[in-house]
Amino acid sequence: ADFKPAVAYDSAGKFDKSFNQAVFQNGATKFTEDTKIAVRDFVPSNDAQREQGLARLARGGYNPIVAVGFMYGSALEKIAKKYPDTQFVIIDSVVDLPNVKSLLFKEHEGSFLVGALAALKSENQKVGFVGGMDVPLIRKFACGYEQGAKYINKEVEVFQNMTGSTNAAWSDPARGAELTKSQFSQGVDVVFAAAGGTGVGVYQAAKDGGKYAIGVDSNQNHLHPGVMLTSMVKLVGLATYDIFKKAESGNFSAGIDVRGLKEKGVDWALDEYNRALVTPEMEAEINSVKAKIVTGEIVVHDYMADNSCQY
Amino acid sequence: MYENLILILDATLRVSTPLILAALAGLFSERSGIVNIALEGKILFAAFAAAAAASVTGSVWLGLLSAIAVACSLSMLHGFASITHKGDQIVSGVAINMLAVGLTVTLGRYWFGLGGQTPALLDSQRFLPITLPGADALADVPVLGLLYSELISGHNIIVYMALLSVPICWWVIFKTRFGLRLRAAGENPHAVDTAGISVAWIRYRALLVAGLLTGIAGAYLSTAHSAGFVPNMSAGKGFIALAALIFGKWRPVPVLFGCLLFGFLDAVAIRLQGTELPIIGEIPVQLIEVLPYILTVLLLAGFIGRAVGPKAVGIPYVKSR
Amino acid sequence: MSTVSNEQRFALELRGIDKRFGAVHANNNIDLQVPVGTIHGIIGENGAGKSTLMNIIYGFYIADAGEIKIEGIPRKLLSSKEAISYGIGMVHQHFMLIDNFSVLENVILGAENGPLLKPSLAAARTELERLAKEYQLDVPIDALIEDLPVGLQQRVEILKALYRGAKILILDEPTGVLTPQETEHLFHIFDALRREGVTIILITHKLREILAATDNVSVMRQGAMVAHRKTADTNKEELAELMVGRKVRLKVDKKVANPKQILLSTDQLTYTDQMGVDRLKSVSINIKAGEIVGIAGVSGNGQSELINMLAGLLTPTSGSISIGNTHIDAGHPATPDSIRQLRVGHIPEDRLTMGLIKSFSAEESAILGHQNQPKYNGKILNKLKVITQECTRLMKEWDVRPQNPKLRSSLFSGGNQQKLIIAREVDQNPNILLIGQPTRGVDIGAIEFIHKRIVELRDKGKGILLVSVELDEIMTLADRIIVMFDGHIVGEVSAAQANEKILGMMMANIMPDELQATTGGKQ
Amino acid sequence: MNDSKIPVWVNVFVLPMVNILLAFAFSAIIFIAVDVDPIEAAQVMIRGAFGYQEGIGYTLYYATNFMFTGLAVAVAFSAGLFNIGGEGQAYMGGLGVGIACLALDSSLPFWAILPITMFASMAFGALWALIPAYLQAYRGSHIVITTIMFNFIAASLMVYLMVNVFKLDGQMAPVSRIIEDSAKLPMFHEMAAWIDWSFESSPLNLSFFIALVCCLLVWILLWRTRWGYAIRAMGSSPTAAEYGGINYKKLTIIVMLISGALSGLLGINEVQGYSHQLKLDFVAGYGFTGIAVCLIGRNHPVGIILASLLFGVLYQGGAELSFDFPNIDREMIQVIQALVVLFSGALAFMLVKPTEHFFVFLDKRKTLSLKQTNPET
Ligand SMILES: Nc1ncnc2c1ncn2[C@@H]1O[C@H](COP(=O)(O)OP(=O)(O)OP(=O)(O)O)[C@@H](O)[C@H]1O
Ligand SMILES: Nc1ncnc2c1ncn2[C@@H]1O[C@H](COP(=O)(O)OP(=O)(O)OP(=O)(O)O)[C@@H](O)[C@H]1O
Ligand SMILES: [Mg+2]
Ligand SMILES: [Mg+2]
Repeated sequence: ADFKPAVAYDSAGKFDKSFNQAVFQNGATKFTEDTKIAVRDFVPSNDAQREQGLARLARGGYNPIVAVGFMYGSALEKIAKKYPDTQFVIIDSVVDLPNVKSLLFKEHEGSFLVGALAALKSENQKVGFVGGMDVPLIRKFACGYEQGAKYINKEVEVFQNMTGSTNAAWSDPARGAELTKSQFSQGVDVVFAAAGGTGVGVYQAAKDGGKYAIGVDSNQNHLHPGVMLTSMVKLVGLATYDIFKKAESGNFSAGIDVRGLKEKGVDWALDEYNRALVTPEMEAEINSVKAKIVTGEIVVHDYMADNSCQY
Repeated sequence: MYENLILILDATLRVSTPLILAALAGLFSERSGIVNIALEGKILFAAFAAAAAASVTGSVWLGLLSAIAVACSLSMLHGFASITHKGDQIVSGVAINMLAVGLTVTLGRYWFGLGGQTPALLDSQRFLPITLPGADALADVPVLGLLYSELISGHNIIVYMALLSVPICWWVIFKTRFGLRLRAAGENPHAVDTAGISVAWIRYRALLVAGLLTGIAGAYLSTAHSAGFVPNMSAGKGFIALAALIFGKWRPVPVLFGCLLFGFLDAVAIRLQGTELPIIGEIPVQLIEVLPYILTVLLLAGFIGRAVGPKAVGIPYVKSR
Repeated sequence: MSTVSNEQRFALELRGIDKRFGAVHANNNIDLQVPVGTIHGIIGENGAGKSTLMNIIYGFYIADAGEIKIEGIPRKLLSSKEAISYGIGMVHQHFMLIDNFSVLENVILGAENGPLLKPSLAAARTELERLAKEYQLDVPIDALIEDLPVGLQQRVEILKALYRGAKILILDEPTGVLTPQETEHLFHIFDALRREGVTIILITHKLREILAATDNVSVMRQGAMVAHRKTADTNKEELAELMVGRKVRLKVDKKVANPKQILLSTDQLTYTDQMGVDRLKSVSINIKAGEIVGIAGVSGNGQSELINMLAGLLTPTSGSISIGNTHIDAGHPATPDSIRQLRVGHIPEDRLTMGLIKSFSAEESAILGHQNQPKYNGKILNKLKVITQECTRLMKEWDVRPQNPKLRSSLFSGGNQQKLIIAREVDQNPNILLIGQPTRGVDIGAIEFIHKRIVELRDKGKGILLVSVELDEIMTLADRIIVMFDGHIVGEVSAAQANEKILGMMMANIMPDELQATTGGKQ
Repeated sequence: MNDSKIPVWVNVFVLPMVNILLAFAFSAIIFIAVDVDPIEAAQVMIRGAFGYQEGIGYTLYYATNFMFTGLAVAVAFSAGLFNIGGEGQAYMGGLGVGIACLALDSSLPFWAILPITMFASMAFGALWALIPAYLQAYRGSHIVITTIMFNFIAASLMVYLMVNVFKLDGQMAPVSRIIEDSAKLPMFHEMAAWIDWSFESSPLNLSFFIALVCCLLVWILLWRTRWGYAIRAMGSSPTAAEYGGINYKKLTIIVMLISGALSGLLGINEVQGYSHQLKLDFVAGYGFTGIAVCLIGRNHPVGIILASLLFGVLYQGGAELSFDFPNIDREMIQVIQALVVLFSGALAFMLVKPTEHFFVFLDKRKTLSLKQTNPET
């Protein structure tokens, strides 16, 4: 009864249909269901409140505290120093302190897989990418996706669009739809959205246009069966669940934890909703690519390593 | 090339539709003397109402009706503050915008538990594209076929409604009694009052028309262009519409062209994005994104000279000497 | 003229009308009877409550108490709409026209006969043509109001009322904007209307017009009705006394002027406004020390532009102004500030929008234009004490009431506002004083006071330019009178030569025969 | 309206309070609608804002931002200019501070950096206001529209710079490096420690005092100098101002520069005082809220201080509230704010008439009773 875990979500909130929601559903909620231990949560309404929220949780005796999203980086650094006895986890960023676990994902590896699948599926040899806010993290998705597509076929053309450069870019499905339609009009027939709420518009456009779309972060295959080719899942929920479990049994470990395909941090989703779209050949091909990445035979370039997509 | 142009124009129509409706809404209210920076909030709330009602009742038409009802209610609030109580019209506009952002999400979360989103709408709960007669048959006719099947046919009903509303608005404003009184109220409300006509009632009616139009614009966003409501989905369209209104000097047809221009810019920007241009290289996405704003400022500053609005716009009407 | 018999029908009867605006008791228990088919004059000082009373009859304001009978039937007027339907029409002091509408559109506004405009417009066109013929009320039906001179705008207002079938026509100071000839024409129209059985209520400040045009006259003072007279039985002096409550002298004593050197001269001044309209056309005048130069003309004929240009508010399009050694033209524009430095004072035509700032305290308004003077400022901070002291002194010297420098400017009455502005400008001891409409909206008592001070200034050797639409005022004060029409100077007459008829003709751009010889010789 | 019989204290204090209370009453209805006990919520808010030192610190820290943007709106408004561009100007001001700090923090001591950063924040904010000001003065473009446009442009420019220029390699978030201690503004708890007062740590910092000084300076400027005279004259009556020798074009530019500079100072609080790095979206709507602050504060520095406190309480108390009540989120707080703007701003006159009638009624009763006591009057 003394175990009081907490999650501080990013400002998009825990129902963003992708990233935060994955932590909420597959992490916090699942943990509560399994253990009947309540998970406290917090959503900041502005930047200043991140630090404040973390401090409040720490002072309230919550432990461990998971901070979702790189935006928490500097706030967590300050608070973790102030509360050395509390254990913190930060997702998507690195905070180098003895009581902080930094959880990173190799989104580029997952994106590589779905990029490869997109190239296999595309009849026109043209695939598209629609990003949300133009930040390096999203370019990392795009870069991995491009590499995957080109790995299948050097001639594949990859169209990339970013929805915008402000926070609104995460929640502008109308623009997402327009970007997607524009790509379709240029011949694209598979599109991958890494755009938060904007993705909804991308998938809808794919549905309306009779094309294929790829979901992100959570498994979004169920949104439009027959349209959603697959989803690049980032298993943040699972990771959170693991951490809570470990912490509950007193096995919290600080340090950097990078999860790629090998560590089951990212993956592609194949379930009853997209089964019909993925032929056995494709499945085999993707699985072999996946194996090669896991063994290190294929090294996927990380955009954020050098801030460029040269590979 | 030609095909590309048609596709860009096609996108222009889709993107411009909410702008046209909202700008015409602004036209009605500003012509009657009420500055309307609340367009943004009205569209947003209407979009929420449309999606929420469509998803609960399963009928897109009920969604549209609720959107109109909600936008009209906000208009009445606007009127209550700025007509009945003679408050500052810009301030009540700002308040309505804030209210819309907050209340849509609060209610949405409480009702649907999806963090402010509404559930995704099924096809039966949306306005779907309409294929005009003969579009498929004519599609292969050179030049005209594509024009007809891609650009003219294949939009949802609201797109056609928006285009149709331009001549209707023109006719109402310039050819009817209501229009005459409306324009008079925006120019010289004292004259209207002494002619035995209630300025307040005219302005309220103008705001109701604005509510109707923004309601349709909102419904377009969430039930036609997209399939559901997402927080903040109006994304500045109300402000762009306002710019287009000024741009078109408060006249329906030029306003239409203003909206189409901004829509066109948007459509082109989407296609220009990420392309390497000779010499300049890749244009930063941010630059393309602000192009409509920069252009509006430039046009406001220079090419179109002074945009002189209705004389009495923004001034609460008070009987006096 | 007409005799009021006992069985006479009244078009309008008021009993005990009362109206307050906050603390102001604008109408106090007013009774009034207007017989059918007569012209009834109402006079009173500014703020006496005339417009308020008329607005009550017109249903624009609702009286706090009292009753109204129209054609013998008691009516409760709750809106202008009802008043119009009972046959009341009103031409307001400030015209109620939509500038960018055509005459036709203005006429049908509120009197359309259906939801569509087309039939209404057609019907109105026919009716207007009939009215125009019947009453000599010609107007270009399709012209925009903003393109019409004020005289025609006023006709549109009258047509509006007639089109609505007005049987009782109220005109609030209709002659302020007209030339004597136009006024004459207006009175002819009144006669025609009266013959048709229309009752007319005429508000004016000009006693002469009351005597010339009305059958009966009522006098208001401070919200109350103080007297009713048959016009035939009264005279100017009595009316003036009734209005002000004491005897008034209508003439200023002044010696013959003794002009000295030229202080200011203009050479071929031209001004084209933003709309491309030529407002001033080759205007050359000069002002000498120790004289008052009057500019006469119907308002809107370039006088405002001329005085504003001399004050540095407008830049000449071509031509030049010389003040002492300073030369001003398009290339060397002046500003209000630089003009003030040249010791030119300016009493603007419109005191409420230009002369003072309504929301400022009197003392703040009393430094407008001089706010940067060292005596009011330290290095950074204002010298508040000095500002208050100076304003108190001015108020004492000029009898501005209430004598409270902290009171908000808008709370002073029109006459007192005007006195404060004149005091401010005169107190700077300027060499040249530009005066626009010094007594517009000022009561007779204050007029007398202001006129005296202006003549005193002249006698001290100042050069004064006086713009006024009141011919009486110009003729009383000016030593030379320049008449303007459509932006140019029609001619000049000396005070001795001037009379109403001559000036009136010149204001209509006709050179009277008497003058041909003299001015011809002079030029 | 103000010539009425309503006593000054009612007009200045009671009516604004009643308006705010009305806003709260309507908020309460919405609270009840989403199953939250409004009284409990109010208690949480008040306790969160004032109940402990850190809360107070946060409240005042938010208030600092509102003072800057509120003053900015007020100065422009006094001159009759509606500056809706506080958001973009503050953003640019922060950029200026950030650049100055990043360039100088390792080479100069604090006392040398502070004037430079203050200058930078003001200069950047002012420059961002300059273009709309110029367009208004010389081209007649609506300042409301151009400043709205410039908000969008500033946001995009910032993103471009953050992503392409300031972001650290290998760093996830588009944030700059954290500035050195030498450039950081002293935090309030640090300053308190100098005088042996132990105050809980909070983001409250020196800029709070800078903001207070700005309030004083703005008051002096507007009400005690000839320039303020000119500004107010132009705002009250442009024609009279022109007559008074006040140059509309020049003054428009100057006023907007001052307004922009005040908005820009927000950057001091956010970048140098609180987050110690450049990041996206640090303005977070404070610019827009400044409009509300100015309105509720009746355009007067003292009113602005009080209104800033009110909004500080709403922000901080609201944060506390959303922390404790799962049904309440930041959007709910925005609803309260919107209602406050609606009732205190747009519906500010709603209660004037009834109040006036009330006092006229009181007046009549008084004169009546006077008459009864001494019948000869
Ligand atoms: N709408 C109003 N609100 C407040 N006070 C008013 C209003 N209208 C008129 N008053 C006041 O009522 C009084 C009478 O004004 P009214 O306009 O009737 O005078 P008037 O006789 O027509 O004067 P003028 O000759 O200047 O036209 C004045 O003291 C004026 O200040
Ligand atoms: N809106 C108002 N509110 C309160 N008091 C007013 C208002 N307008 C005028 N007053 C006061 O009412 C009185 C009459 O003002 P008004 O302008 O009617 O005077 P007036 O009779 O026209 O005087 P003058 O002949 O000097 O112009 C003045 O003492 C003035 O201070
Ligand atoms: Mg009057
Ligand atoms: Mg008066």
